[in-house]
Amino acid sequence: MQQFPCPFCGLRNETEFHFAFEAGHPRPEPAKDVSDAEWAKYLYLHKAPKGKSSEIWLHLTCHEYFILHRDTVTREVLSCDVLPGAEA
Amino acid sequence: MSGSRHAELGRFIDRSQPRSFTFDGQRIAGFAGDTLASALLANGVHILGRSFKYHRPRGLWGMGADEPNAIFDVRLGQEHRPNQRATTTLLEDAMVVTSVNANPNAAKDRFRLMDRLHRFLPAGFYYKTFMALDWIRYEPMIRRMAGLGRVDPGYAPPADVPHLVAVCDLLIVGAGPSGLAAAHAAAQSGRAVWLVDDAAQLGGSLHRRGGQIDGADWTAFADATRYAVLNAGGRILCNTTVWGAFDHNVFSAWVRRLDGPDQHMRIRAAEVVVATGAIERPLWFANNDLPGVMSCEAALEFLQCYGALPGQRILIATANDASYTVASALAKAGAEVTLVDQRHDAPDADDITQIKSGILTAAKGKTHVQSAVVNGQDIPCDAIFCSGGYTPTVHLWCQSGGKLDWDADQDALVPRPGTSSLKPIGAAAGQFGLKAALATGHALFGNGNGPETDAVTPRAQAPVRPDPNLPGRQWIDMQNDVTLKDVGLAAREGFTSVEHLKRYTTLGMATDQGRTSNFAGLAAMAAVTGRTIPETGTTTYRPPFEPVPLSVIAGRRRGDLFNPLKRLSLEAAHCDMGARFREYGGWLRPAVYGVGAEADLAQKEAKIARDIAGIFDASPLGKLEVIGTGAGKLLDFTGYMRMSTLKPGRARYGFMLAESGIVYDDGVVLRLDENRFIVSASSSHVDGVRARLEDARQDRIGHRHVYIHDVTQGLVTLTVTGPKTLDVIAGAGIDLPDLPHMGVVETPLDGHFLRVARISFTGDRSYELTVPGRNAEGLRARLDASLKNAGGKWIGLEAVMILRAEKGFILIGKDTDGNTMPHDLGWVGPMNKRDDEYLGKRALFTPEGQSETRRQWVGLRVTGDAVPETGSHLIPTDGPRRSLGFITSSYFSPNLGRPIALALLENGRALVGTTVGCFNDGSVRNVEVVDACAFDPDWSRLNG
Amino acid sequence: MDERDWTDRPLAPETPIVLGDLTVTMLPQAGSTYLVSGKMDEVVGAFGLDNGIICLLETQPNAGSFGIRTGRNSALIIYPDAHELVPGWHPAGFAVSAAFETYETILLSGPGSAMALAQGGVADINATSKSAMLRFAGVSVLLTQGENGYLLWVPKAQLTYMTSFLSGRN
Amino acid sequence: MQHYSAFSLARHALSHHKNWQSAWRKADPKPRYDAVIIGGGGHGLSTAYYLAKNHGMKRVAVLERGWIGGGNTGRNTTAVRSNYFYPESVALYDLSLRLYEGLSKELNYNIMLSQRGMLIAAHTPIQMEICNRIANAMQLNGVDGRLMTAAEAEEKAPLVNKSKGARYKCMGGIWQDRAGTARHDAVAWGYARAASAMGIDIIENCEVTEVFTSSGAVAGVETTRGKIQTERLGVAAAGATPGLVQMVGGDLPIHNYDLQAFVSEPVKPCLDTVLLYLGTGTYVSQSDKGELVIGGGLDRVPTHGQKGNLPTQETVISGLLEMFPAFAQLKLLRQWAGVVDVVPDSSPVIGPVGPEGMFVNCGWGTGGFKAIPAGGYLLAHLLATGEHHDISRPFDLNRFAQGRLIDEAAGSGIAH
Repeated sequence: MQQFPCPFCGLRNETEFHFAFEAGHPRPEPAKDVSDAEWAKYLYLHKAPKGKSSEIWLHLTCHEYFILHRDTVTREVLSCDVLPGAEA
Repeated sequence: MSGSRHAELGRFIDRSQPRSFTFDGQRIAGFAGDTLASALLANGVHILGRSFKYHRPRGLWGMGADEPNAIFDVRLGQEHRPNQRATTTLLEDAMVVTSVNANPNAAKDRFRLMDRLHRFLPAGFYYKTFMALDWIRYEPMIRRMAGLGRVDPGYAPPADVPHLVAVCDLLIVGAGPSGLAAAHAAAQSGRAVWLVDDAAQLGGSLHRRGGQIDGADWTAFADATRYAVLNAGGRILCNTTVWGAFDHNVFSAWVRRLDGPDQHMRIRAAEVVVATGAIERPLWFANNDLPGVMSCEAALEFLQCYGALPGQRILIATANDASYTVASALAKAGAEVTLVDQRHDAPDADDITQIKSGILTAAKGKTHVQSAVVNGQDIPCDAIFCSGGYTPTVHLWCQSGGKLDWDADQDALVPRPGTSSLKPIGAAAGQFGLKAALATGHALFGNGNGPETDAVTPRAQAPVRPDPNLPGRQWIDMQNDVTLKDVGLAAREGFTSVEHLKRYTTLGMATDQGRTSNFAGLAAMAAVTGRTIPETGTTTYRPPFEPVPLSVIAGRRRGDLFNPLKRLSLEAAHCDMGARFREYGGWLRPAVYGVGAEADLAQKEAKIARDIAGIFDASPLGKLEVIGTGAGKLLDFTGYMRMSTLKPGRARYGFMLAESGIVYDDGVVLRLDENRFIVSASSSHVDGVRARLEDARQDRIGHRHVYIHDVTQGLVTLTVTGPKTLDVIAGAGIDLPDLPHMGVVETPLDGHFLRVARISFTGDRSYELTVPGRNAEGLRARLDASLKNAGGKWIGLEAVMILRAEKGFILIGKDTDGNTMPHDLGWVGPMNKRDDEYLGKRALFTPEGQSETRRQWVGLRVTGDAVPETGSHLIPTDGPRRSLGFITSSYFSPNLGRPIALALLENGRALVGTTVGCFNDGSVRNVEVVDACAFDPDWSRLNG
Repeated sequence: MDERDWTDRPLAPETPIVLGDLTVTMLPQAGSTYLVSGKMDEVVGAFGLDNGIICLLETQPNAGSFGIRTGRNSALIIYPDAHELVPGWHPAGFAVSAAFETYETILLSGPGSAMALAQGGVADINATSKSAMLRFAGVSVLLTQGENGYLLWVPKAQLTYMTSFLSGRN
Repeated sequence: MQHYSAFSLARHALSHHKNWQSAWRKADPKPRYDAVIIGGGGHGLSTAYYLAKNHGMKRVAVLERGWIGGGNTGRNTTAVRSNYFYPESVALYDLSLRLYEGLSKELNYNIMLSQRGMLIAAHTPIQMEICNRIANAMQLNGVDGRLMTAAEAEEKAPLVNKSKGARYKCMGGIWQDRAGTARHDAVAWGYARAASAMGIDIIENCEVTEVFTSSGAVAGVETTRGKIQTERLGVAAAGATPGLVQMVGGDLPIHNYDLQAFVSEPVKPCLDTVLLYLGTGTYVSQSDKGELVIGGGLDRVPTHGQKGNLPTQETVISGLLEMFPAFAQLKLLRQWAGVVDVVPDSSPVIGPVGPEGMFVNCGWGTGGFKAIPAGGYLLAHLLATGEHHDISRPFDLNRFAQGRLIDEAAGSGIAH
C-alpha cells in the first residue's frame, strides 16, 4: 500500500487516488487548427519515463487534481504540487 | 528404527495432556505442544510422504518452514487444509492426517515403481516428448500424477480473516537471540517495539541450543525483554509470520490465533530489524533423501523441545563446529553417536566416536537409513544428521530491495550494507553464533556493552559443495525431485542462468520455496560449470516468505462485502410492495414487482404504464449540482450540447464526450437559476462525470467561480409516467404547477422542497418528483394510494427498459459502445454548428470520426413473434458474411404487440427501409431496418 | 430471478449493534445539513456558525452548528435544528446545496472502536489531514470524533454495506 | 539440432544424458547483421525464427539484456485464446492460436498446449447479452465461440460458488473450445532452439544503450557488449520499448503498469478449464503441476518496478475465493509481477516507427503471451519486406491519428 500526498489532505493510501495523465500536455486548440497527428500526440503519446516522473493524479475523496512527482522504479514519492490551473 | 520419547527433555510438550490423531489411518499418540512432525518422529513413523516425481519414500528433513517432505492433508472438524507442513502444524486432538501424493498411503504407495524409471525422466523430459499426439491427450494422466494434496470440494471457510492496518515505530522480525537483544535495547531506550516471531514462544534457536545470558539461563533474558517491550508500550506478536515487504514500508503479517480466526495485518513500520536467523544446508551424497537423513539443527530441536529422539545409532556428518553441540546432546540423551567431519583439522570431540577428514558419500537402506558410506566404509546407523553450513534468511531484506554479497569467510550470501533501509542482525546478517547475535542486536539501539554470554565464537566451518563426480543420485531439491545430475543436464543444455535452471528443472519451486534447495542449486550449478557462486548469481526473493492461506489474503471481502451495491432509501418499502431486485449500474433496484415469471411481469407493467400510469424509483440518477458564475461556461465545455443558453426553469438533454469523441454519458441538465445547474448523470457514471467536470473546473474554467456538489444519495426521485399521470399526482394531494415539457420547478411540500421536472424517458407524459430522503416515504405513500385508485402500477427497471426501447431512447453502455460518437446517434447539430471548444470536439473530425462506414443507431422490424436475440449481429443478405453491426436491445413490445429491436448498424440510417440478415449462433433471419422510434412516432402522447 | 438475494439491512437508530467491546450506533438525523464550497471564512461568517470547521479525527462540538471539512475549500455544514440556507451561488464567493441525509452518522464506541478503524483501513492515516473525508472499508466517508467515540459519516446509499461491514457479516 | 522424442530420450538415458547439446548456442555478437531484434522474450525469439523460416534471413541477432524469456514471457498466466470481438483482433489472435496449434511439432519442443477451453462468465442478463454479442462476432469471424448456459458452465467448473450468499452467480458466458494454456518457458526456449539451429545468434546479457541512425535510417546499435551494425531493427521489448524508441526521438502511446500473477500450492486436479469472472475480474486455471495459476486486474499505478503491491493482491485473491469458496483451504505459494505496456485501446502497436528500417511490436499489455507466434510472424514480415502483412496493418501506430482505435473493452461493452 503506497501512500501519496494530496496537497489538500496530506498522506493518504494509494487506493484513494487515480492516475489521470502525464503532466505537461497542454490541450491543443482551437480544434480547427489542430492536425490529426497533433491531436493524437496530445491524447495518446506519453514518455512513460523510467525513473523520475511528473504526473497528474486525482484524489478521489476530495476530487482535487494535483501534480505528483515520483520515481516509477523505486516508487519513492518526491513531492506534490497544486495544479497551476486557471485562477481567472 | 523406532523413535522414542526422552524421559525428561521436551520443553514445548505438556506430558499431562495427551493428544492423539490418525496418520494414514494409524492412530498416533502425542502431547499438547507437539507438532505433527514431533509426534510422528517420537512414534517411529518414518515414511511421511512420497516425492513429487519419482514417488520416493521421504521422511522428515527440517523443523519449520524449510520442511520439503512431510506435507499432509489435515482435517479437523470443518477445517481442512491440504499441503500442511508437519513441522509447523500443532497437534490437536482428533486430527485426521493423510500423506499426499501417495496411494493408498505413504508407506505402500503403488506408484513407487516410478523411481525405477528415473533414467527416462530427467529434468525437463516432458519438453522432449509427448509430441506425437496433441498434448491434451497425455495431459490427464500427467495431471493425475502431479499435485500434492486434495481440495475438499465441499469446503466452506468457517470464518473470515479480518484485515487490520497498523503503524509501528520499530518492527523487529524474529525473536531469537539477536531479535531479543535488539528489542531489549530498544525498549530500554524507550522505543515502542513490535517484536514478532512465527513460533509460539520467544527464543528462536535458544530453545534448542540453550545458553547463558548475563550469567543466567537465557529464559531470564527473554522474560526481561518481554517485560521491557510491554512496559515501553510495545507489542509481542508470536505465531505471527511477516511474509512480505512491500512499497512504502508496509509489511504484511499473518497472525495465527488460538482463540479466533487468523488475522492479516498490514503494518507500516518506520524502522525494521531483520532478525530472522539462518537455515541449515543439507549435505550432498548418494540417497541423501532417504528417510532418516535429517538436518542437525532439526534433530536437536526435536530432542530438546519435544523429547523426540529420532534414532539410536546416529551418524552426524558435518564440516562445522555447530554440529558438535548436537552430537553431544544426542549422546547425552542416550544415543550412540558417530561424528564424521570433513575437516582434517576438526576440533576434538570428547567422548564421541569421531572421524576426521571423513567424507560421507552415500546412505544405504531401502525405505530408511541402514548404513552410511564414509571414506568407502559402511557404517551401520539408523539416522544420519547432516549439516552443510548455514544460509542467512534474507527474504525480507531482498523483498525490500536489498542486495546480497558473497561472504567467503561465512561461506554465505549476506546483506550488502546500504541497499535497503532494513537492518539485518545476527545470523540473518551472516553473524553466526550467540555472541555475535547478541552483540549485533544490542549495537543497533543500545549503548555500551550488551548482554554477556559465555558461548564460544566464532563457529568455524569449512565450505561444503556438491561433488558432481560422486556416483549415485544426490538430491538438490527433495520435494520436486531434482538431483545433481539434473543440474548437470541443465548446464549442458545451456540453462546456466540461475533463473533458467529453476524454470527448467523446477528446482526451488516446491512448497518449501527453495529453502533447502536454492543454495544447493546455486552451488551445484557453480560446481558443474566451474564458476564461483557470485559468478553464478542469486535468485529473486518475492513474497510470500512462506505459503500463506488464500483466506488470509482475501480477508472479509466476499458475499455482501464484495463490490457492495448502493441501496435505495426506499428499499424496504419496495420490498413490501413485492419488488424483486437486481443490480443495475452499481445500484440494487427493483427489476419487477410481484410473483411469477419475470418476463411476464415486465410485460404487464409496461402495458399498464402505457394504458394507465406507472411509477418507478429513479433515485440513482445522478444529481450533481454545478453552482457558480462559471457554471454555464463549464457545462458548455464538458457537454456536447451547449447549456449556457438554457433558460432557468428549463432542462435539456445532452451528452458528455470523452476527449476521444466517444459518448461517455448522456442525461438531462436542469437549470434552476442563473448560477445553479443540476447534471443528471447516469447512475453508474456519477463519479466519472464528476471527475471530468472537476478536471475542467480546476484546469480550465477557474476553481473559484464554480463548484460541484454531489447530492445524489440524499435525494429520492419517483417518476410518474403514463396517460393518467396528472390524475395520480393530483390524487396524491400534490399541487402541480403548470409546466411545459422539459420544465423544472421547486415548490415546498411537507415543509421541505419538492423538485418537479417534466422529463420523459418513456415518451409518455412524465414527471420526476424529487424530495429529500426524510420526506421520501411520505411522498411514496401518497403516490401509492393514488396510483392504486387510478389503476396504475409500480414498475421495475425491466418495464422501464421496454418503454424506453419502444421510443428508441438509448441506454449508455448497452446501446452504445466505445466507438459510438454523437452523430452516430443522430445528434449532428453541435458538431456542425459549434465554434467553441468542448470535450471530444477534435476527435469527431478525425478520418474515422468522419468515416462513412460508422455504425449508426437504428431500429429493426421482424415478422413473427420471436424476439431477435440481443447480441445478434447484422450481416449482408448476400455475399460473404461479415458483421455490419449488432442488436443492442430487443424486447417484445406489449404495447405494439410485436418484437422490437435496436441496433448499431454500419451506415444504418441510409439503410432504413432495406433488409439485412440477423445472425445468431449460426442461424440467420431477415430483418427490416427502420427508425429507432417504434412507438408513437409523432410524439402525441408526450402531452397526452 | 437467478441472481442473489440481498438480505442485509441497514442499521437503525433504535437498534444498535453490540459486538463484544464495540458498540455501533446510528445517530438519528435531525436538523439540517448543507454542502458548501468556496471561501470558507465567508461561509462561517455568513451562516453564523456557532463553531468553526473541523478536520479529520477532530472532535465535534456537542452543541451548536459547525462544519466538517470535506476538501480543499468545501465542507459539510451541520445545524442541530431546522435551518434554512438558500441553495445556489452566494456572491460573497461560495456555493450551497441542501444535503439532508446525504450522509448518515454512525457512532463507534467502546474499546473495540480502534480495532474497527483498523479493519476499515485507516490506522496509518495522518490525523493532521485537512480533510475529514477518506476511504474507509472502500467507501468515502467523513471521520470525526464525538464525546463517546468515533463518528463515521457514511453516504446514505452505502449505509447497508457499512452496517454489514461493521457487524462482521459477509 | 538434436531431435527430441521418446526414443531419443531413451537412447540418451543409456548414456546418462551426457550427450545432449545446448538447446541454443550461446552466441557472441558479430559486428554486423542483416537484422537485429531487441528483446529476447517470446516475441523477439519468434520474430527471429520466422525471419529465418519464412524469409530466409539468417544473419540475424536477438539481443537480450538479461536471460531469454525472463520478462513477461515468463511472468504471465499462460492463457491462449482468440475470443475477441473485432475482426482485426480475431485475425491477429487466431493466427496466433493456429500457429500455437502446430508449434510443438514444428519446433520439436513440447510447449504443452492444452486446449481445455475457456469460459468468460457472466452474472446478469445484460452481461449475457454482451457475451452473446461477442460469441456471434467470433462465429462470424470464423472462430469457435459460443454462448454457454449456466448448467454447462457448472459442468465445466463444478466448484464455482453456488451458495446463497454468492456475490456473483455464474449464469454462463462465452466459451471457446480451442482456448487453453501453454507452458510459457517452453515457448521461449522452443523458438530459441529452433532459431539458433537455423543460424540465428541469440545473445544474452546484452543491453542496447543507443540506436544509431544515418540520414534518417537505422545504422546500428551500441550495446553493453559492443557496437553492432544493422539497417533493420526490430524492437520487441515490451515495457522497455518506449525508452528505446525515445532514443531516436519517438513517443509511443504506452503506459507501463504492473500485472501480478499468483500461484497456489499444487493439488490434485480440481479445475479443468480456464475461467474468467466478469464480476471479480479474476481468472484462474490449474497447471499441469497442479498449481492454481491466478491473475486479475492491473496495479493502477504506472511503474517500471516489477513488484506486486498488496491492495491488488487482496482484490485478486478475494475475487478468487468469491468464485471458488473451496479454494480458501489452499495457500499462496508464489506471486510475481510483470511490467506490461498498456496502450489506450489495449491493442498492440505493430509497424514502423522512427527512422527507416525500425519496426516495433509492443503494447501487448496483459495479453502478450497468447500473441507470441503472431507477433513474431508479423514483425518478421515487416523486417523482411518493409511492408505490413494484412493482419498487422490495422495495428499500425497511425491508427491513433486516424482515430481508428481497436478497443476490445469498449467494443464488447464489458469494461465500458
